Amino acid sequence: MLPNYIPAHVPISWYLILSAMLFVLGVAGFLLKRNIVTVFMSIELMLNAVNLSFIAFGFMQHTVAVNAQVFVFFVMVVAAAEAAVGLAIIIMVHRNRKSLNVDDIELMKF
Amino acid sequence: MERTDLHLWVLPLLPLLGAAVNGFFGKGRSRGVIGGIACTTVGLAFVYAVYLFFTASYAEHAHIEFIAPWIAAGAFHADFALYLDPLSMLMTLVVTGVGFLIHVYATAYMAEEDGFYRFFSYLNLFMFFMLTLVLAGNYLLLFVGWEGVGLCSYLLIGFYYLKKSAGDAGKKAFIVNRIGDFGFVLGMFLIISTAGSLDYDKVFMAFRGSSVENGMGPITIICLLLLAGACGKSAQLPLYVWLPDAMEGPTPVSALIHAATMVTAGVYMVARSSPLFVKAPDAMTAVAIVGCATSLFAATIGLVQTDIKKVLAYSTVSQLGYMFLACGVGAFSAGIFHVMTHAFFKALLFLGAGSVITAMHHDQEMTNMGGLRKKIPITFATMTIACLAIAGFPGLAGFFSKDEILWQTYSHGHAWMWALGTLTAAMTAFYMFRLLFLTFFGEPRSDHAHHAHESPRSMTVPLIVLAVMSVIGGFVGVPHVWGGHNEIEKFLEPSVGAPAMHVAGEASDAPAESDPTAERLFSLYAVLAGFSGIGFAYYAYVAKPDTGRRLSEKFHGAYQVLLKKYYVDELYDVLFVHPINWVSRAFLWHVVDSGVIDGTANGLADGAQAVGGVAKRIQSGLIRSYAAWIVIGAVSVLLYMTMVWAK
Amino acid sequence: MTPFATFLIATLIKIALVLFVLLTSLAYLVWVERKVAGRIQNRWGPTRTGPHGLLQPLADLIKFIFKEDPTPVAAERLIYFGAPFMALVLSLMAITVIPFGGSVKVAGVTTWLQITDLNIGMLFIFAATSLGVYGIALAGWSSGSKYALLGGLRSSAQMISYELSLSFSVVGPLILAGSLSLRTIVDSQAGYWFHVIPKWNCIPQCVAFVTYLIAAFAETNRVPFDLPEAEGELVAGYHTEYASMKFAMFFTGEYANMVTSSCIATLLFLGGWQRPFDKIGSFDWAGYIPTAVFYALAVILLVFSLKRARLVERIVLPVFATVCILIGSLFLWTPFHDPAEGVFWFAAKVLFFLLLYIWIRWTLPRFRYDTLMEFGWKYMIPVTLANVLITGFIVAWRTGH
Amino acid sequence: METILFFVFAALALGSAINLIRESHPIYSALSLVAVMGALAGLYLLLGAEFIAVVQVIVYAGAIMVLFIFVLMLLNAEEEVKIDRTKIAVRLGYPLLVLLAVEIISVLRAKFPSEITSHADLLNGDNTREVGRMLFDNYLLPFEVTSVLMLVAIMGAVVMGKRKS
Repeated sequence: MLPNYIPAHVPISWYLILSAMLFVLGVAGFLLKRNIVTVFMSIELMLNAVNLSFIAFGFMQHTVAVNAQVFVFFVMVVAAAEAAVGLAIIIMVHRNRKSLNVDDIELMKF
Repeated sequence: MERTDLHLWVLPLLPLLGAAVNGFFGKGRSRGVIGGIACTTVGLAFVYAVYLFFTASYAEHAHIEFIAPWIAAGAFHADFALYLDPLSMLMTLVVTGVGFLIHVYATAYMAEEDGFYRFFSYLNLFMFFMLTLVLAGNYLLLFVGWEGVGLCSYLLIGFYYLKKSAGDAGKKAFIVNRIGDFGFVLGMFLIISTAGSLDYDKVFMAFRGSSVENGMGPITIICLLLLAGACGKSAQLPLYVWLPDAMEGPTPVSALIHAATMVTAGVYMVARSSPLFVKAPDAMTAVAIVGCATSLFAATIGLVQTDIKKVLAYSTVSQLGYMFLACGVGAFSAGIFHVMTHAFFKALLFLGAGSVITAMHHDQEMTNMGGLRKKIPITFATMTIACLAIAGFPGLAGFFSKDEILWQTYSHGHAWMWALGTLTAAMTAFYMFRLLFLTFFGEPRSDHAHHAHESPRSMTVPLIVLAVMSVIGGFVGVPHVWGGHNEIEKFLEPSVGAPAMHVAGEASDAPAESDPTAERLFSLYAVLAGFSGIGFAYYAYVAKPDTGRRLSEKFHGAYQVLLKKYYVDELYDVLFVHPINWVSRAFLWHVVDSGVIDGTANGLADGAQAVGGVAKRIQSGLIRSYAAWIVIGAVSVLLYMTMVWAK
Repeated sequence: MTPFATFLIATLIKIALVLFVLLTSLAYLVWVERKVAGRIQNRWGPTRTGPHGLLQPLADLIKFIFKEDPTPVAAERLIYFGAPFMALVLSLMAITVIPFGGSVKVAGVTTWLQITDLNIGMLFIFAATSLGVYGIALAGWSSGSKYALLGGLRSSAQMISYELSLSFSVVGPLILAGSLSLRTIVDSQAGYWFHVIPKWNCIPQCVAFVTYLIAAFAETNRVPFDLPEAEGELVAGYHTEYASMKFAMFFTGEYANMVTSSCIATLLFLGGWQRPFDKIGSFDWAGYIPTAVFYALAVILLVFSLKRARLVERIVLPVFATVCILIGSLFLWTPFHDPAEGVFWFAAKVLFFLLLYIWIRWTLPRFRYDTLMEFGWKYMIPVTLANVLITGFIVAWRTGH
Repeated sequence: METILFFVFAALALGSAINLIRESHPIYSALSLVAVMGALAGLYLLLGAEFIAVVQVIVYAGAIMVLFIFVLMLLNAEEEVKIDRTKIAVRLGYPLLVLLAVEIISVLRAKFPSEITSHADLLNGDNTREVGRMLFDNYLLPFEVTSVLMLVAIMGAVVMGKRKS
């Protein structure tokens, strides 16, 4: 646990860059992973990266700090809903196609 | 001016309501219900019109009722506005009144027909459009009604759409009217460009100041174009050809649309535009010539027709010619007066004819009739009255109006037109009584005629009412010389002005109408002409029944020409129909349509297909490649942003 | 010393202390359970190792350490090894924010009897417990055996389901206290109604109290909710494949969870370290209860020792008795009494809950799995939600919003 | 001190994120994602958003990821098969990613010079209350909407889960 009275002196840009990296890694997961659940997880990773940048921005100017947190809160809620539905879909897919490989799931095409 | 307390909108709305109800829910309903709805709506409209006639104040300046904005394009404005002045009031009364009677009549006449609800919804729709036409506050709305009645007449002429002739007749009416409408539309454009508006009051205001122009000025052109439109709608030369064929429609339709109301729309429009016409004497002359020529022309054809409805059709055309003649010589009020009286007796004639036809089991050939006067006395009586009226028997409606027209014609210095008009009057009398005699006198010439029966009351009552109207209808226009006050002229004066003021300049040398002896004399001529016609008809068809045959053999050529209606239809076929057909088939269809248009369309389609064939590969169904595309997009956007921020 | 250094040292000391106390008490909790179980089932429980089997925990420990530790071939090794640690660590984590009493002043440094006071302590506990699932689920999955897998699935499902009702039933007291800091929550429960009934949340929040207990039982996989290790059907549930120390970790983790949940119950519903009795007039009679209790304990021990024939017991029990007397007398010494009293009451209440756990475990039968889930979703959650709503309305009405 | 913690958490986050991609077994990826989330929670704490930090742990790590792992166990997912039907993602993948990273970071560097540091007044953060207040008056409507969204999601999940194929 971080004690409360330590002053902050980490440049915001570091947080932002970190979040950028995480985001790119999420994209990478999306592009390169084959297991659909993992792809889904990389989406979550992207969401998290964005959340981090939200909080960082909010921290940069404390007038919006709380708004930023509320926003992140909403993002989390939506992510939860998304996970519920998405995983249900994945289960359905697995039931029907006996596979979790995104490349096997290609019926929705021309 | 914006007083909406008259609620004019009720008038057109009521029939529209009936049309909607009958059209959407009428199918399978009992005929009583349908007929009830149709008649009730129109009847209510009539009642309200009468109420307005007695209560509303529109005499000194027209009452304009703004309903809703319609078109607002830059400086140009056209609203849904209704316009009530003596002219439109009179027309409304005629339309609703006669219309109501004919509705009632039709409930019985059409009782055996299929598509009963269809018929009545069309009929109500026609009433709606006709009232819109009459009450419109600007030319555009008038044009809406104009086209609407055209549509309804098309639908109703082709009501027996299983009969090819009916369908063709409908199409013919529609197309011929298009020609006229083309002129009308051009006229409206010209009005916009000159007056900047289409609202009556604005237009008239704009032209009031302008001086009378001789030669081809803008006003003259406008008037001529409007005349073209009127010719189309009112079946004047050279566009009259559709009206005789329109007799394919059910008889009530012929009575309502092709005798009483719609065909008079042209006259109404000309009278409505009188402030323009009076500024363009050349156009007036044109109107007069067209009218005079048409009346004579149609009358001559009417002499020899044997189909009862055809005879009536041609007489209608010639009567319309009279009206145009009246307008042309500047006696607009006289024209409208004749519109009214004509509405009565011509409707009566048609309905009577319809009654005869039902009695004859839908046989329209007069050669098969005869001796019906015992069989169907009421019809006989009423039709006799009508014939007398149209023949100008003194004291009946036709007498006053026709007399007025002829006198005005002469008094405005168109002597030879007067002569032709009088001749026409004689012919009119002749062929009308020829019809009467052939139909009702002599011996039955077919077993249908033997077993004819009088029509039901709902048919005879309208006949009687109309007969009464044909008798007394004229008294609203009794000229001073017969001790009358010519109320109708005074009544219409705010709308169309007094005849005396018209035809500025050239009427000066003509004998002024303050010449009672002359006027009496001329009406005497007219009456004599009428009687001579009647007498000759009696001689030819009652006294010596084979006179007609002998004449037709003696003047065989002329007879054939008349019987074939001067070969006008054939002429038009050769001149217009066949060339147009050929051009359409050879060039427009095979080259333009199938070549250019279809080629373009198919080409586009093929192109789209080809592009799609390539582009569809993007939709591989593989999420990851979609993601890759998304990333490519993001990368490019960010690249652009970095570029922008670099500077 | 910089305030930060003192903070660090104090924290470290506290951590060490808490950890020691907790672990030993966990060990003896097992002993207590077995004893009670024995009594309930009309037998002796452990008696051999040490007087009254007091050394049993030690023996168990040694046994755990020296047992063979086979690893299934099908196991996902990394997770298989990691899971027990995860389970234990996560279950211990919650303890860090739990206050055992008021503040204490040692060597001029005042500190709370609590490893750290988070202003969102309650949420932190939730975080820890919600992570607790991982240990079990992963263990079940990684040991590569269908029993373990099913057990893991079951327990994770069960824990997820009951976590909801657990949190909901906690919300009530939180609303009343208007804070997430456990210390504030406890302070909000100070005082008495008519000098008799303590203003503990378990009275206004009785519904939440009951639902919390039920949910806590489910969370800690205790009877009647110990489906994960339903011997009949799943052998031993998620830790079927675990033996020796790894198993011990799960074991300890479970008992730690028990303790944690008991602590939370105490803090939220039984007023934490608040004493249950008001002072009569100015006479603080309740202040002497600890002393009395310890003295009584000493007396009991001595009596036992007289009856015992074996030499060991003759020696050992009096020693315990003297220790008890010492502690009891310490309570008469104010500087010790003031902080320690709170700890005493807190411990007493926690012990009460633990005994409740044990008692129920040896009294009730086990749920069937579907009925368990149904109960959780169809009864617990609605009831707790209703409680939250009503509490919220009442508070809003009282504060006039 | 904070800087150190930042680096620790950042390193943890990045490492686990990389591991998420590197691992061929979904469960390991899931676990590393959990680790990322934990690290992010720590960073939130550094940024004085302790409420969000804890919610991050509870909701993401404690609920969502548990759900993931649960599903993975349910479907007993095994090592992912090394087949790629999509050309573009495989061929363009790495260069694209590098480009993206470079661009984003360059933009960030351009817009946020490292002078801008967080300010301390937020760090004694007891802004849970503020968040709650904000949530229940400024953002009440969104809050309600999200609750409806949740309901819908639950229904959808239940329906799909119950359907027997």
